[in-house]
Amino acid sequence: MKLVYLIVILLAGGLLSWVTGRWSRVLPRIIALISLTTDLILLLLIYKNQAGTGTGIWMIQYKTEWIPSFGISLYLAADGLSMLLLMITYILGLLSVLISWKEIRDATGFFHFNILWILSGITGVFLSLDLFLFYFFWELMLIPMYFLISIWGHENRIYASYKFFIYTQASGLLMLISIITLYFIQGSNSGTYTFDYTQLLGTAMSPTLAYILMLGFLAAFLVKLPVVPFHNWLPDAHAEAPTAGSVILAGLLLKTGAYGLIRFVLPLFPGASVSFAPVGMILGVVGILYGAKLAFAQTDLKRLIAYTSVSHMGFVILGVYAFNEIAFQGVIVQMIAHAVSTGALFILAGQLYERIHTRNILLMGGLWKQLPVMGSMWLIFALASLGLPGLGNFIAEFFILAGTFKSNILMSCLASAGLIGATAYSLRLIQKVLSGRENTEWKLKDLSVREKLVSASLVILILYLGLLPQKVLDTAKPVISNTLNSIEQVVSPGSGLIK
Amino acid sequence: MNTIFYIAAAVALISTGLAITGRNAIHALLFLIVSLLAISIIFYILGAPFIAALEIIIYAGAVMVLFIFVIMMLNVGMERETENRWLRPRMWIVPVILSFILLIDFIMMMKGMPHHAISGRIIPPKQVGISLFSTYLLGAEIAGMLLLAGIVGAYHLGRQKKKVIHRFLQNEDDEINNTIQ
Amino acid sequence: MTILLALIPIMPLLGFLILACCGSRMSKQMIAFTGAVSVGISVLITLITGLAFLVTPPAGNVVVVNLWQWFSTGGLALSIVFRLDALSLVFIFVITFIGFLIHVYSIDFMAGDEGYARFFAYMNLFVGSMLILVLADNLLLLYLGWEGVGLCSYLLIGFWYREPVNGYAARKAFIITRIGDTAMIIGIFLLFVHFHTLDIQLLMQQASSEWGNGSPLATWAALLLLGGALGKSAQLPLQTWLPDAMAGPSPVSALIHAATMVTAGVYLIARTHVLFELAPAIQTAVAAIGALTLLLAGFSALAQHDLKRVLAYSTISQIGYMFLALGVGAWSAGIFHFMVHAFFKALLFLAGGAVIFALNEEHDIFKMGGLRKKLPVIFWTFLIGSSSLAALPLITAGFYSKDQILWFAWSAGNGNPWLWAAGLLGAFITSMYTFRLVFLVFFGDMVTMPEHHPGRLMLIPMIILAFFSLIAGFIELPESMGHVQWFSKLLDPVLPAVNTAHGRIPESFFQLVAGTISLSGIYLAYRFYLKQPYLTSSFNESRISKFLYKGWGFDRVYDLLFVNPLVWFAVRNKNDFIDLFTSALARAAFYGNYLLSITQNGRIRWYVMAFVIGIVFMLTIFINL
Amino acid sequence: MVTIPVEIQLLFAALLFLMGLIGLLVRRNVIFILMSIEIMFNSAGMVFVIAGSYWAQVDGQVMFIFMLTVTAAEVSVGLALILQMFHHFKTLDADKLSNLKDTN
Repeated sequence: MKLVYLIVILLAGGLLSWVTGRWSRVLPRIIALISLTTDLILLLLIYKNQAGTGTGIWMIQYKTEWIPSFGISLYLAADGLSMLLLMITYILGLLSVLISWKEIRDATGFFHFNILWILSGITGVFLSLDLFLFYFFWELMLIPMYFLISIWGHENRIYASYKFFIYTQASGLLMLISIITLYFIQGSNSGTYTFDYTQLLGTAMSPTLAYILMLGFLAAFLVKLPVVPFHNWLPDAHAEAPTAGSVILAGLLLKTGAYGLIRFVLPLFPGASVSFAPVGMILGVVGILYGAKLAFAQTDLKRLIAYTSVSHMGFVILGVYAFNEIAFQGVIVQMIAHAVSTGALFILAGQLYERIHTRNILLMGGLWKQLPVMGSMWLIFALASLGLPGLGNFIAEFFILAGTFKSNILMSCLASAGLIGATAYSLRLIQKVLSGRENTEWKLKDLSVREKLVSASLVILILYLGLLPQKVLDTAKPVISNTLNSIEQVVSPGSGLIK
Repeated sequence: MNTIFYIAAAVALISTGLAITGRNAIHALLFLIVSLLAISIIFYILGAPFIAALEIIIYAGAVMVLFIFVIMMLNVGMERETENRWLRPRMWIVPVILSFILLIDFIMMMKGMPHHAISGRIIPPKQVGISLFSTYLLGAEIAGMLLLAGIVGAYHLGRQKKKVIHRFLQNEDDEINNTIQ
Repeated sequence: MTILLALIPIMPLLGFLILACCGSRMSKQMIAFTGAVSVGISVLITLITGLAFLVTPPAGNVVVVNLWQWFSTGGLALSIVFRLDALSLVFIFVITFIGFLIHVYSIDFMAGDEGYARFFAYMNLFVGSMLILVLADNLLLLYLGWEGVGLCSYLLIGFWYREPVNGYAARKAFIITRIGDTAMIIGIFLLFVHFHTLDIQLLMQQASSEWGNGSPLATWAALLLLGGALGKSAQLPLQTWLPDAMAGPSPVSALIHAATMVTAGVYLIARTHVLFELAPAIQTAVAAIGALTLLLAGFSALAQHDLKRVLAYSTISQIGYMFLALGVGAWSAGIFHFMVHAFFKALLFLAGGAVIFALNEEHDIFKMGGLRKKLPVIFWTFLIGSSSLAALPLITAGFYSKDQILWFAWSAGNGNPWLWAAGLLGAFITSMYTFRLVFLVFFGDMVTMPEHHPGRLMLIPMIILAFFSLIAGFIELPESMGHVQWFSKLLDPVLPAVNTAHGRIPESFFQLVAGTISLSGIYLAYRFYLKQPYLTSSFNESRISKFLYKGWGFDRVYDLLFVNPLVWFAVRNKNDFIDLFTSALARAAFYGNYLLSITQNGRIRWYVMAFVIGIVFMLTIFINL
Repeated sequence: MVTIPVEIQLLFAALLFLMGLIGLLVRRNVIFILMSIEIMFNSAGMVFVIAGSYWAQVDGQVMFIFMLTVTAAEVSVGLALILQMFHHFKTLDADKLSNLKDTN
């Protein structure tokens, strides 16, 4: 039941802030803060008493009928992976409310309604074990995000929001087809028609059909992730969204794609996934290198950061298809570390935009003189993004590349070249923004206390991930071994694929 | 009788052709009336005297007179130049080709019918009346309602509203008024 | 004692944290105090631990301190562990001691700079990272320090960030070293996948027991690690960043780009010498690269005009000597030269920095001259450093270390006369370009008057370093003169001794040759640059001088081959051609809409026509079915 | 008695219909358009009558009567619209009334 509260608190908080937004500009913000804090505390409580109602790898689960005649149930469950992702969801959620404090002045009620509803959609995605429910939440997070971009975005927001919506909606529909097909196949096999994930696991079907259905799921997740030929929505959406929108998009929405891969694609279609693995790895490597190349060429600050996401998410898919524990751990750390580091970069870009009202890095330069604290923050997170050891992204990339090296040496070496690309674009970013001479005369104020608080918490998080990642690794371990087992059962144990 | 049918058919086709090609609306209408009269003869030959009568009374009489009224009211019957401008020879090509294809389609459709001449037995008006008010009673009532709706609609649409002036003209009037004042 | 060991890297890091957090609110005295004292405490602890280590060697000759478990997953468990053995002891001594002196020097040198706190913060971070690098027990922690020093190098090269050129130099340094680092991390993957551990000692044990001599895997592992070493130590073909790195402040050049960071490659190879011994081909490659680099860089140094660039090429060249030593298997000789080089090269940079400081940021040696009288302390210290670099026989430390390398280049198992000849030629060039500097800067006519006079805090470190540049050689004397082996005995538990093969010619003959070569180089420089300066100007005009000045054209080749095509592609494809496909879809939809809306023209007859065409079409089809 | 083949009669009706169709497609004057529609209606009704006569049934004629009412209603509304159109736009050109088009 606690899991339902997690979602309901956000939904109710969203409605409340919309209503109160008529009377006050500040009230919605406070309501959003309160509901997110409540969720975070609740989540930590659940995490602490994890020996709850759960069975197997699930720490806690809740199931009740929703539409019994179609076999749809309200089936929520959390394991280590969901816990980690939910934690980062609420933390980034809190931060995105805090960073919008000054930025958003129009329709704050509706703004916070959208934020809270996106977050509740994400919560639902991370918790649902019923495929129908999952799809429901998958769409739930889409529509408020569309509003967020199209109402509070920058100049080109309408184009960006359409593009975002069409890409994700179209790919989501492909997943819906797969879900329904799976539902009917399983129903005709066993006689009980259900969307229950645990019962859909291990549905017997021909390898070709499984492959096609997997492609349907992959369409949704790879677009969301995004993987290179389907990444075009991302730079536009990230660049045009308001800061909070960019943070949530980069930090959380992209993670739902990675989460879907681990939670649904691999366990539901283990055989097909194994045969897809070489393609997946190639997609990952292409994403890493091509994303880095594009990031290097950009002149729009937020677009640049957006393309670094493409590059970093390439590591995720590479690690997922390496099929070994260390790579999986890397994927999970990468999801969190990327959420923190890219989220922080977008926050900084937003704070800079508030001050100078441009995103063109050719107009910036020499900002270090006036903004030393902000400059240090830029430096830290740019370094995180280039994978400096001691920060979270390094652990992730090291694990992923080491794991990939076990299964495919060539791919690992090519992906390692992405580290050089990351160095090139991160340093270019630093140089164009912070060093050199001032290209434009500005009188700027350094970070305020609120902004320092936000940045400092992210710095602590990224350092924690880089130096003491063991807690995260332990939390994620059961999920990983479970997923690997399901794949191992399909692949003949002696094939040497899984180590 | 057959000869009469063919003569009437020829008259109907020729006068219809003249009606649709005519430049002058009044003349075209008159040709159309001739065509309708010829058709009513055909109806008579086919053994439907009541329908023949209706054709003359309602079509050739009432409907066509309505047309003439409207043309008279609008006073547009004599505008040969506009019609000439509107009717270029080129414009006839495509419709005629289309109609020709359609005609071939019709003929192809009729090919499969059993060869059977028409009996020409006369069906008296009484029988029509009985059928109309027994089997087709509901249809007759709906037709009545349709006519009512037609009347109301025609009245509403045809009413000359006092203040219907184009907004550009209205502004012009206002300006004129202003200058006068 | 173990906890003290952990404090050595922690103290500078603590200093960094304090300066980074509150540096902007501290007074200059406080900043200088925090920066220098944090390193100073490290020096003290190093001396205490070092003495304890020497007096009562601990069990197994190592001290290990385990701080916390870093992570443990997927068959890889790593901890933050510091491990002190003789090799790391030499390194931490050099790092903390020279680091401290340079901090003291910087207090005066940087006094007028607005980024005072930033400078000391970066310097402290550098010292901390470098100490982590050399104390690391496992390869990943070593890599952490490795990248940390790379970062500090980047930050300090671009310290004067307002000049875009400095920024480019910093970027170039970071990216080129990162290329080497990437090779290194792939090597780490290789080792991890095969041995499921990254603990250096375990790795070395398992490698020597599982991999045979010359096995392909060992060769690959050694090659990849060598890649990292080449990048960091600015050896061929990744040497191009170091001359540009001179854009940083002089103390930075002294500490990072001469004494410590650039020798990290030497440390790495010495640390993983087992792998290199298992891969003779790669070890030979190390020697060959060293020999080639020392020659190329030496020749380039002859043609430079910028005081610091001469020293930079000289550094590349001297590290070439160290690589040569490592390559022939003379491990302790390489480390010995590292230590001696750290003293005299740091001294040269500090003295050179003082000259530049005195002449108000004048870098061109042809605009200097006759400073001997005006700046006597700088002159004498610079002269001592130069003599040591030029390996002036008997009295300088450089003579003993370089002589040892030359001797082993001939006599060691992997050595051969070619390597020796290259080293000898290098020694000749070295003494020539070194005294070219001395003669041009301190002798001849006064060209520019010194405007500032370096303070005491700048001079004292130079004097101390000069002292060490002279006497450091006496802890390791060759067989023919005294045969002192303190240094190599110290390193014995870590690094194996050299196995000499070609020992027929007596060592003293080689020393004689080396000494003569060194002196003749000095003499030639004297003839060239002091007695017949017109020769210099004609040489400067020549095409070969231009070629050498540009560092053998490596930069141009790299630009043409790699940088320009990549940048061209990146800039041309800024808007991502894949987007064209998706926007083509959108445009097709728009065009379809446009076409259909043409038909929506509001004309009844048009609609009827469409109607009729549709009917004709359908009827025709249905009838013919 | 009449012995005209039913095909000929239907062909005649079809010819009339097609003439009306041609008129509808070609003419721009709304009055002529309305007249063409009348012709088409009439020919369609004629097919009913022919069919009724063919089967010797009364229903064809009943249908014609219905059709007549439809025609009457249509003509009255149509002519009223023509009046309004002329009043508003001072023209009878059907192509001038193209405000329904998609404003692109």
